[in-house]
Amino acid sequence: MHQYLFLIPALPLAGFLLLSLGGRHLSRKIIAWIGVGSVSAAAIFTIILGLQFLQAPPPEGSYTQTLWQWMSTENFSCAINLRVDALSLVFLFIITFVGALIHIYSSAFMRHDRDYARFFASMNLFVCAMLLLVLADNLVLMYLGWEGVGLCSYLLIGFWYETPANCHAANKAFYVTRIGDTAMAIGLFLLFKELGTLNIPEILQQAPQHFTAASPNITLIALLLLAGGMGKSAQLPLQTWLPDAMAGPSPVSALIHAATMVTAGVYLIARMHVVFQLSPVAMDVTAIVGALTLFIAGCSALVQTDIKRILAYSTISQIGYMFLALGVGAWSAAIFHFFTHAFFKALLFLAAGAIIESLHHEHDIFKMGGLRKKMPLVFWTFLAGAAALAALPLISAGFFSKDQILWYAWSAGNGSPMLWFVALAGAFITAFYTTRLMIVVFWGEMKTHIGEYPGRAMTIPLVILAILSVIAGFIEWPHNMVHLTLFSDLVQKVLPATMLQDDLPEEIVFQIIAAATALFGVYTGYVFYQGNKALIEEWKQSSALMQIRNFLFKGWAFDQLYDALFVRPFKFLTRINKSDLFDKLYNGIALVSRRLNQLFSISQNGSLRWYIVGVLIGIIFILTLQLML
Amino acid sequence: MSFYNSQAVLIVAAILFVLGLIGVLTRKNIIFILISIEVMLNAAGLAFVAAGSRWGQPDGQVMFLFILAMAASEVSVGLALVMQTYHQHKTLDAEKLRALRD
Amino acid sequence: MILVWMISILLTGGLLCWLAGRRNNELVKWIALLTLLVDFVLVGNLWFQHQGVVTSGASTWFIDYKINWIPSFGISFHVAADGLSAVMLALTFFLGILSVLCSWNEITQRTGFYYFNLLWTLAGITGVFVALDLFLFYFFWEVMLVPMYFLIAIWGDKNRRYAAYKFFIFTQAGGLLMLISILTLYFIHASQTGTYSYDYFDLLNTKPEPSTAKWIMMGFMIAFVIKLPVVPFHNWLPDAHSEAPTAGSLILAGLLLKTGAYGIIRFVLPLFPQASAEIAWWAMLFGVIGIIYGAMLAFAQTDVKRLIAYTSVSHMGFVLLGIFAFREMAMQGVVMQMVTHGISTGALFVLAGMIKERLHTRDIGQMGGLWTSMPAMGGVAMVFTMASLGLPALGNFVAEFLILMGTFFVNVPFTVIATLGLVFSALYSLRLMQKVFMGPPKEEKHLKDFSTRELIIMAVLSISIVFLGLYPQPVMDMVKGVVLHLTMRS
Amino acid sequence: MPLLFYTSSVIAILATIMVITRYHPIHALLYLVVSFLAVAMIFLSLGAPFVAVLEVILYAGAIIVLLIFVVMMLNLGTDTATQEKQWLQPKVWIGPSLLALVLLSEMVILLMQGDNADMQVTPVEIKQVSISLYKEYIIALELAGFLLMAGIVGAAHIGKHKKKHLHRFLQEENLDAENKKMKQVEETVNN
Repeated sequence: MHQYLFLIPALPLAGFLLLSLGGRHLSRKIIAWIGVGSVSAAAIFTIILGLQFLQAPPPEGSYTQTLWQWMSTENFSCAINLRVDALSLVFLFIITFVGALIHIYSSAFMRHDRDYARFFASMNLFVCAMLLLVLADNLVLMYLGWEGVGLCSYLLIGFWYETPANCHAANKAFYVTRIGDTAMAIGLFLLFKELGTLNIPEILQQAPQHFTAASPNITLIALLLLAGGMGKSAQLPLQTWLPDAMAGPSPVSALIHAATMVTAGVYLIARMHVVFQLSPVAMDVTAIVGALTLFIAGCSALVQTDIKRILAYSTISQIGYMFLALGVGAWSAAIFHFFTHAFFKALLFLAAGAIIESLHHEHDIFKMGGLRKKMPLVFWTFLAGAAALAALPLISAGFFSKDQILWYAWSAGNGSPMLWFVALAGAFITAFYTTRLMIVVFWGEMKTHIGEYPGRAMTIPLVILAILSVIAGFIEWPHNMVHLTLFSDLVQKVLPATMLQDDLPEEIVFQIIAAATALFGVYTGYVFYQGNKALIEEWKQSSALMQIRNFLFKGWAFDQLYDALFVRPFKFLTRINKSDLFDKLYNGIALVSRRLNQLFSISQNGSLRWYIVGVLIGIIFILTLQLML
Repeated sequence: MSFYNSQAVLIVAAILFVLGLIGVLTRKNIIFILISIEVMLNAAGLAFVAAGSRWGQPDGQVMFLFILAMAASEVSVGLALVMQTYHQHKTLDAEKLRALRD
Repeated sequence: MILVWMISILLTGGLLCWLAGRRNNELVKWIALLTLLVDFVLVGNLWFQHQGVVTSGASTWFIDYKINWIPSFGISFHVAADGLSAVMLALTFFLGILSVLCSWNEITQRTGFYYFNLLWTLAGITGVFVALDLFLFYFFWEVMLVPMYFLIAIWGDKNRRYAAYKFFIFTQAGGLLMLISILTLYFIHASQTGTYSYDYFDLLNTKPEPSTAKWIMMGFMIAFVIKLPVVPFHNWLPDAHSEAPTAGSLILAGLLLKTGAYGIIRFVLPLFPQASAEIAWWAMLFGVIGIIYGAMLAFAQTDVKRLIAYTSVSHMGFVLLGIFAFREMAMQGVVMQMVTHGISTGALFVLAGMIKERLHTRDIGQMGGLWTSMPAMGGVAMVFTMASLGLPALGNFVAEFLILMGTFFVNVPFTVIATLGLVFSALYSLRLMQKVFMGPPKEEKHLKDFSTRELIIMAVLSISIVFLGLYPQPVMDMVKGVVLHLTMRS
Repeated sequence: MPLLFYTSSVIAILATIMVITRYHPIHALLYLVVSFLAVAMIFLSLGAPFVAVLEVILYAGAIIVLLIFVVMMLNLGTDTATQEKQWLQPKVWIGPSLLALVLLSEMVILLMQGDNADMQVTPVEIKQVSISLYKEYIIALELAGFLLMAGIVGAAHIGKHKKKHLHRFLQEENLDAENKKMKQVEETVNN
């Protein structure tokens, strides 16, 4: 089977090529078949491959397929090599499976769009690039996938390019992630300089021998890679692009900006875990970045009114959890959260897309309402996703993964009570804004007339994802409950087991606190938005609170800050120098010679005697010199 | 066999040259300018011949011959030009012929 | 001998075009196209004969052809090709064919003379890439310059005179400095060995005093650096590129700039290893300045062609940076950059020309939303803007990645700053894309998408940039011998 | 012989002064002849009889004749003299003359600094001159020949009386005039 590994990325690529080259001449039906079919086929291949992998794990822990030599010079050589191990397998599964569902959904969602072919071409290209990212066995190929998904994200955010705001959002996404990518590129250079290879298995093998733990270089490498991850995964200093990226169609938000691409940073760090483990500083930074991000983004999600922006901030926040888990060394917990998050967040976005489409592209949640009765299917699926997001205990996938992270935030080797507390606060906030979202959208009275109900192609993916959002957590239970650790067993073939600190309180205490926090969050949300609505109205009168609200609404004003710090100075610099400083220099030279020409041409007045006097004075001058010397 | 002060000859040549130069500088009529140029050439030739005599070499005289040839062709071309100028512009005033101006 | 054929085919083809231009304009185009196709086949043949031959230690030259020209001054007609020349020749004829194709309908006046100039410029460029006699090199250097001047001055845009003068004065100033250096080297060689020779291999053995060598090298260096161009000397480039006809911009960006880089690699480094090592730091500094400064200027431009022109300044900064790292990897990257930049920027200029044909403006402000009416062009433009910002899987990435990684070993701060150039390149590339193809459509007027001819041009360019991005190894193997030789020496 | 030299020098200088100060061109030319003859005498006294003869024949003869012809052809007479008188104001000539005198004084000073030896006049034979002319200076001689040739051709070409260039609108009138002329000529021939 694994000799057909290349087909997994190649199928979507073929889909992309077919659609981009011939898309204009194909009917919508064929376009949908190609677009959905290629990804579905890839998903089927992945599942077969996965089953084979699970049944008969390869002795070296991975399947490898070499396609061709990419470049080779001096001591550097890298090939187009595909490699599947347990970690990539998890990602492969999510990308192709969730990807296929989203493709099915979008075949209906985008049915009226003029650029149907372009949409599926970009989506297929994205899937291909994302697959390359996780299948790459060297960092250069991974960088290819990394930038490739950035491109597709750009293309799809700006899919409705005729609205300038969408283009700005697309550009912003590209610029901000590019900053991270550049840092990552520098990290690659440094890594290559130190180790002489960019092959991932070799790096993982050689790094511990080559670097002493906590040496400055390894810290630098880890931090640079982390910066790359922060850009792609919208973590703290580089998170500003993701809320704006919601300008793209909803399936795009579901696939790229929730389930897959934004977790590339998580994948990168998990992939390079050896490098990170060697550098405690980088681990701490990762954890702190994750904790801060989850808190900051969660706070922003509290006050958003655009349904997709709420989900976007919650995505940032959930990825913050993953980073936190990575930072404390809870590798498998991070990946597990990625796994469940992919289902429920994709579900939420798809459901939100269905709502938005039914309500004539209305994004504002306060103009929705009362949809519980009108769109029961969407309501129930959304509820499943929201429960997972809020981590309702035991009945949602999100609980199992988030509970693990919360536990490890305190107990893992790098954990600390402080991190745990922030994560707990985040959990409360999450539950609160999820409840707010649910209540405002589905309860109350209807404010907008429903246009078109979602068709079957849209509801089936919702149902499948909803089921998964509930049951996906059951494959991994906390130790003290049911001893079922299918997921971590699989992932720990690649990632190290989580080290626990000694001398810890009982795990059950944390679980109860976490569960209670989530429930308390839901309760508070209920109180504010359903039980005692007057409180909010009262708060709206207070200017101080409104200022805080606006500050949070603007995403802690990071955009304004960057605008003042970087964007405006840069634009100013380029504007004043538009006509090129050096041009002035050369024009100055030209001007001087022209002036000199004018000056000397006075002497050329056509008078013969004048010229002769000139000659005479010259002779006298020379003779005088002769006499003087 | 007779003796001269070699400086004296050259000073005479210099005086003649400068006189020619003054002519060139002060006169406006092209004919006079040409005449003055002849004087200057002649003075130069005198200096050559004097130098030749001083060293007893024929080179000075040879040079005079070349100067002569040059003066002849110069004056013939120059006079042809004067004629044309006069026909076209009806003047011989060098100050009025300023086509060389920038 | 095959090299002589290449040049003389171009020269005679040019003359034929001129002659035929009096009778039949259609014929002229076919003659020009045929001429270049023949040359392309020749260079393809050369390539396949010597493919994969990595000569270590032995001579890296495939072909070496030398006859006396003016023996009393030690001038010979000495042409030779190694891997580097082969790559550059292939690029020359490839872009040459495309330049003929893209001026197919654009040029309607004095067609014969136009193709004469085009072919003669290409002949000059070919000569520059193969000449191994410094006098001959200088000769071709000028041959390349003068027809280009006419191309800009006659068939250019509104401000063409100014641009042509500027182009000519800048490059000529550099050329004259180079002539002085060539002559100095020639006389120093004569005083050391007693024989007068302009031959490359003879002059390689010349060892001028270190202080003298520095000055001689500066003469060469300034000439090449103006052509490249490097920041303080780049001002001719935006004007020339934006005013030239499409094919002119294509050749300028794709080939003429590369002669500068080629000159540095072929002449400056081997002739003055000591001196070039001494200025390496400064050269790299100027490379980095060029990367950032060019990118910032490109971001500010509102004229499409000017914008693209400034991106060339930025990209050529990488070339300078890579050359003076003296690393095999960086040098490989430099060669790749020369090839891929030729293709990608050339393609962008061709696109700009096509847009101008349709909209009759180069002002970005008057464009917008072109994707709606011209989706194919939008897609192709996307490919090349992405190439220009160094997206992996496209050729430019390979080049820039190798250069930066090679340079990282030598000078970390510069590399880091140069890598930041990647962010800037994203800024200007996406700005270009957004202003031209995205946003609300400006005009209701229906614009025609690609014609078949245009489609062929762009398809060939796109395929080659993707191919080079995914499988650059043939090019890298081709120049490996040369690069090894160079980096060993220095 | 020194006496010959000094007297002829004085004559030459005086005559030249007269040349450059005359208003009437013919007067100036006549003084020029005197000046040339005096210089010829100096040549003689320097032991260069051949050159002296050439001076008389070519300068005082041919060139002067050429100039006189031109003066006559252009009919430069008293009108020119009065005009010259107007032109030659002190403010016109004082400045240049002073400059020229500065030059003279500098030259004289330089000459006085130099070779002060009394020179022995050794007459140089014509034969010697001829030999060196045709031996060492043969190329220069040929070039002088070219120069004279060019001078002749040039003078002939320039001196040719060219038709005035007429604008095409004026050509018709001109043709009419020519036709009339032709008719007149025919008539006279017939008569």
